[in-house]
Amino acid sequence: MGVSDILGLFNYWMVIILMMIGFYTVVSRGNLVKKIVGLNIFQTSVFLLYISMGKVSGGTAPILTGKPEVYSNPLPHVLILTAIVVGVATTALGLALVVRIKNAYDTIEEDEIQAADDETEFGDPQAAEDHRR
Amino acid sequence: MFTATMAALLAAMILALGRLYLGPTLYDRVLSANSFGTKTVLLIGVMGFLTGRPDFLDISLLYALINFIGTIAVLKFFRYRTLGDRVGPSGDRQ
Amino acid sequence: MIAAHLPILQVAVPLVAAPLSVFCRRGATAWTLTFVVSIGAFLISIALLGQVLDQGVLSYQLGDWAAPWGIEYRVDAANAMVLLIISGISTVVLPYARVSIAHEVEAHNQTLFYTCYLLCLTGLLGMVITGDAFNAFVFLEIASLSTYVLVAMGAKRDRRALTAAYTYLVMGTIGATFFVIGVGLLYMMTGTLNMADLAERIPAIGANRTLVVAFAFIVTGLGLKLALFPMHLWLPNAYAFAPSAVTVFLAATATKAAVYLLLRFLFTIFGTSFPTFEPTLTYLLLPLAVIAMFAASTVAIFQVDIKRMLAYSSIAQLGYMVLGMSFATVTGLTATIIHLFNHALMKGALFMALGAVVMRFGDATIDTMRGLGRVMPWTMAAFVAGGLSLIGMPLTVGFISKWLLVTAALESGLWPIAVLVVASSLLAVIYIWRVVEAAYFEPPPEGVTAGEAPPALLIPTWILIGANIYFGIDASLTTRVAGEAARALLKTAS
Amino acid sequence: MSIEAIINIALFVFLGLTAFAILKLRALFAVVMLSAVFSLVSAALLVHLDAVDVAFTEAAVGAGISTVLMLATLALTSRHEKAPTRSQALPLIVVFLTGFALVYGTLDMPRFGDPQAPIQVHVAPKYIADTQSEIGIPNIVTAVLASYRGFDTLGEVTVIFTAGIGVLLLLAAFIREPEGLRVQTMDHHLVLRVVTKVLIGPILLFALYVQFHADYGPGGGFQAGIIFASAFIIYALVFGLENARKAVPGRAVRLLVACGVLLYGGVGFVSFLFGKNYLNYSVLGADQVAGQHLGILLVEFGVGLTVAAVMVSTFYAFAGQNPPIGDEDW
Amino acid sequence: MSALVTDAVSWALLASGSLLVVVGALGLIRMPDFYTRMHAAGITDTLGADLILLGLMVQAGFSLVTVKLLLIAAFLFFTSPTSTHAIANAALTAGLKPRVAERSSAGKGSAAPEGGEP
Repeated sequence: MGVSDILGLFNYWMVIILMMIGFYTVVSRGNLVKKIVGLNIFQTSVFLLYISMGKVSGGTAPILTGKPEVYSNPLPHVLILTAIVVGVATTALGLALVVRIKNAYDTIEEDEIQAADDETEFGDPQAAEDHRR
Repeated sequence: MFTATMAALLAAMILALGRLYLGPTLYDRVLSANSFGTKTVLLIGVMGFLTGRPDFLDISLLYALINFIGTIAVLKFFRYRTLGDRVGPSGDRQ
Repeated sequence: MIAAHLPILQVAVPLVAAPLSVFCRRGATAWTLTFVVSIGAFLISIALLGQVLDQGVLSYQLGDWAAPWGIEYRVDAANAMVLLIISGISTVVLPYARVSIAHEVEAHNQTLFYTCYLLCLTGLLGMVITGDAFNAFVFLEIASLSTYVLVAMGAKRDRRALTAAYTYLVMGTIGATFFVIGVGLLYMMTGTLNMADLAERIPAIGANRTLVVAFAFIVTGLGLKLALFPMHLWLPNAYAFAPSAVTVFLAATATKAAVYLLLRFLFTIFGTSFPTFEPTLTYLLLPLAVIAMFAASTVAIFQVDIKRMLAYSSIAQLGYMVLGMSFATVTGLTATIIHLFNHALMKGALFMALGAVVMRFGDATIDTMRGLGRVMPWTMAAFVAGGLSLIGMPLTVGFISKWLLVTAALESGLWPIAVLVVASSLLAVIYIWRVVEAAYFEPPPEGVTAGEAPPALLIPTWILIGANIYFGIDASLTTRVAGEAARALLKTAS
Repeated sequence: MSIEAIINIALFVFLGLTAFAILKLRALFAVVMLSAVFSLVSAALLVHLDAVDVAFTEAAVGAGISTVLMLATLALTSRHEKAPTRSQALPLIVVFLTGFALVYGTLDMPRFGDPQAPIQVHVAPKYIADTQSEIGIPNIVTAVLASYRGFDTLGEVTVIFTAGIGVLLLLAAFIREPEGLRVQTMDHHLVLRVVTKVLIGPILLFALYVQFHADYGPGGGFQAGIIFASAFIIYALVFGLENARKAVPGRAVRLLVACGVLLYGGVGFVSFLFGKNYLNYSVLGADQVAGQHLGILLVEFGVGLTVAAVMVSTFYAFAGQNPPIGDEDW
Repeated sequence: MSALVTDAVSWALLASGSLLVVVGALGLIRMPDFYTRMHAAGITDTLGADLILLGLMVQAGFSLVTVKLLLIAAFLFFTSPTSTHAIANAALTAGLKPRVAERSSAGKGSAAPEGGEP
């Protein structure tokens, strides 16, 4: 693996690092808003993956100029435009749910919600604790 | 020359990012985010000239707009704790 | 002339009906529109299935752009069958939903609820019918987003519906994002998004690490969506706390669409000759399916909430479907596809019966079930019939599925698996028996008087029970179509 | 190394730092600001990678709408994250496994910028070669988006429609009744009010420009819709939500949401009358190019309508909630 | 010849703009408290940004690009000080005190008086 390979894959590796930071934020954090932010990062880095693969060296934006030019691939751009919309739709719904959860539970921390749920299910928190063991 | 401007902007951006991370008050963060946004507007502008297709300045214009709205939203959030209308006898502050 | 446009009408009609329903001022009007559209979709799917059986694969090019450049709808026996399941269940659920939703969802949300329902239907139909990998993602997301909202509508009864919806949203989005990463890598290596074109180009590339990773991400992403065993955590609460009619619809259709998509990607796009195809099926999907069958059924036995018990049972049943596909034989796939259909019938009926209980008593815990055999005789009779089908009694559809599955296992020379399939049915006997015991051998609590569910709930329930028995006695039609679908997926001549 | 490579690396490093800071910080407010920055930087990167349309959208969505919605959520919930209590081992293992799988997958990838990569030689060249003759507009992205893959875009509009309906279903019941409550706005912020008043007109003009210039430059219905909505949002922020509701009532917005989808879906059906397949715009005009042109204009308008209406109605739903935060929190 | 002149002018503008931007950013990170940081960032940013945009305009000559640059410059010219003003106002009314030697203890406690608002 030479220098050209490393440069040629640098974008993808950086994208993967970003993806994994986002993914880790989602799965490891207990705060519901933070999870949504994590999802956003995860999705945005997928957008960068698609767009990186569409780039052609020396190419330019795929808007015809009338002159013979090299254009970058327009198809990933189209796909990602759609994906961005999906992303914002998910964010909006997720946040709406968070607002409702806050209204219903008075907290947006996963473990406190879990404790409240266990309490409704098993009566008192102690029994819930026992049940989990 | 564009390269030098670009370098200056990137350096300024990373400094603003540092302030955004460090805080300490929320106002510092708004300020640095706003300043970061302005630099991004400039960066996109210069980038267009660097690649020889400077006709995508619409994006810069949009950034400037979004940056402004973001700042106003943040401030409204600060001052009234809600993006809607602050209501009730408590008013905006005691 | 219209016959040529049937594939697009299948999706476009509910899609356009969704915004139309926003204009309805009353929930009842919106319901009527939804019901009419659903019947229309059902008729279209029947016609499509007929066309496919007559003429073979149908292809419809949207905007008249030729296939790899434009988006193509491609209907063969496999997706025609799934379309039929989705639109059929939707049509049966809606009369049930009218009463049940009026009871379980706030009055001011009734109209938009049906808009959301239509969107869910659109998404499910769209992701099944399409022949384009990215288009499948878009419609998958329409279905998922509307599902999150539909599940959250259960919050009027229990606030846990909100957290269930949130968990589902996070897990579902992770699944969808994995899927998109996989599709992106596929696109990167082949340059195309059209499924048929992908199927042609992938074998030509040969051994390639990027394709292997794409394969892994698509399987994982869809696995999350279909609640494949260790990735099932979102499902039980989502089913338990959603409004009853939504639970019925989701249990019978949503995971089925994901199973179909997995089948399509595994068999049509990657194909049996793909390097990681064999090992994944034998060493990953098969063990996971077996674990799901036992673990989920065991957990189901200890559930207090019967809705959640059935949700765990669904995870076990999805195990059967994945098991069938892991054999990669015509019989195995036939078993999977026929179980898609049969499971929709039995789980639909069971959840409908429970919905009637929830409507009367506010919940459906094992405590509530005490003495219900006398209180709600018809509802409980339906529950017992559905339960027998779930166990796999002869003369019910459950038996047909299990029979085919066992045959497929024996055909592949895996007799221990065949034994395990039969053994896992015993677990189903236990958890169904718990309910039966409470309902028939315990007296109803003080003050509970006999009172049957309204006919609007009972009739759809019994229609599904009737279908359970009809297709259990005469399975020739379903086996023929499922066999056809299996052969279409395996690309063997029929 | 060329200057382009350096910009590329620098922007990626920025993104990495921002993402890491988001993971580490527990002040949610800072997290939201950083996520806006993340969006801005990734949009700059997208411009650098020639995806001007995408950059346009990402900035409007990520730094604009998402940030405003997140701020609204923070205003209604809480602004501090608890320290994680659970074990982080399992998530870490899952994430590392996924990451390594992906890195393994990169090894056989075509290198960045390779003009001979499969995606540069199979489907896409036709779009670049034929857009001028078949669709007749210079912006290839718009051509593919609205015509070649127009059905995806119909799906996209449906997705945003779903989100709009979903937010209404979830939050509408909790929107505060306006009667009899003292409405407080940013009235005393004289500077803000003057500047906003001056700016709203040009912003709306800019939205129209983006909407109808999509054939020639970056932009389109989606971006225009967001800009249009942001004019309303800024008006509501400065002059009060009730005043904005007076200008555009919630019910009207809800119907507009539906109208956009109907327009897009309806245009598709017109092709049936001429015996063509769904979403074939060629029949709309005298010749193919004119028809495609008109079709794209119509569907882009539908997209813009729905997006703007969804954004406004979502903002109404979030901003109209009762804030549970006490003053002493600050 | 004229090309040389425009280049020189534009470079001078770009260079001074860049310098201001960097200085402002340094101030943002190095100054001791919020108000001084705001002073550094707010003022230099506006001027620096407009200088850079002016430099680009000189490069572009008379074209649509210049018009767009002019719009951006005008927009920043309006919004940038407005934002800074609004942030300062918000900080002050929320009770964040400037770090002033000694005398600051006088008006401690409640937020700035109503009259302090514009």
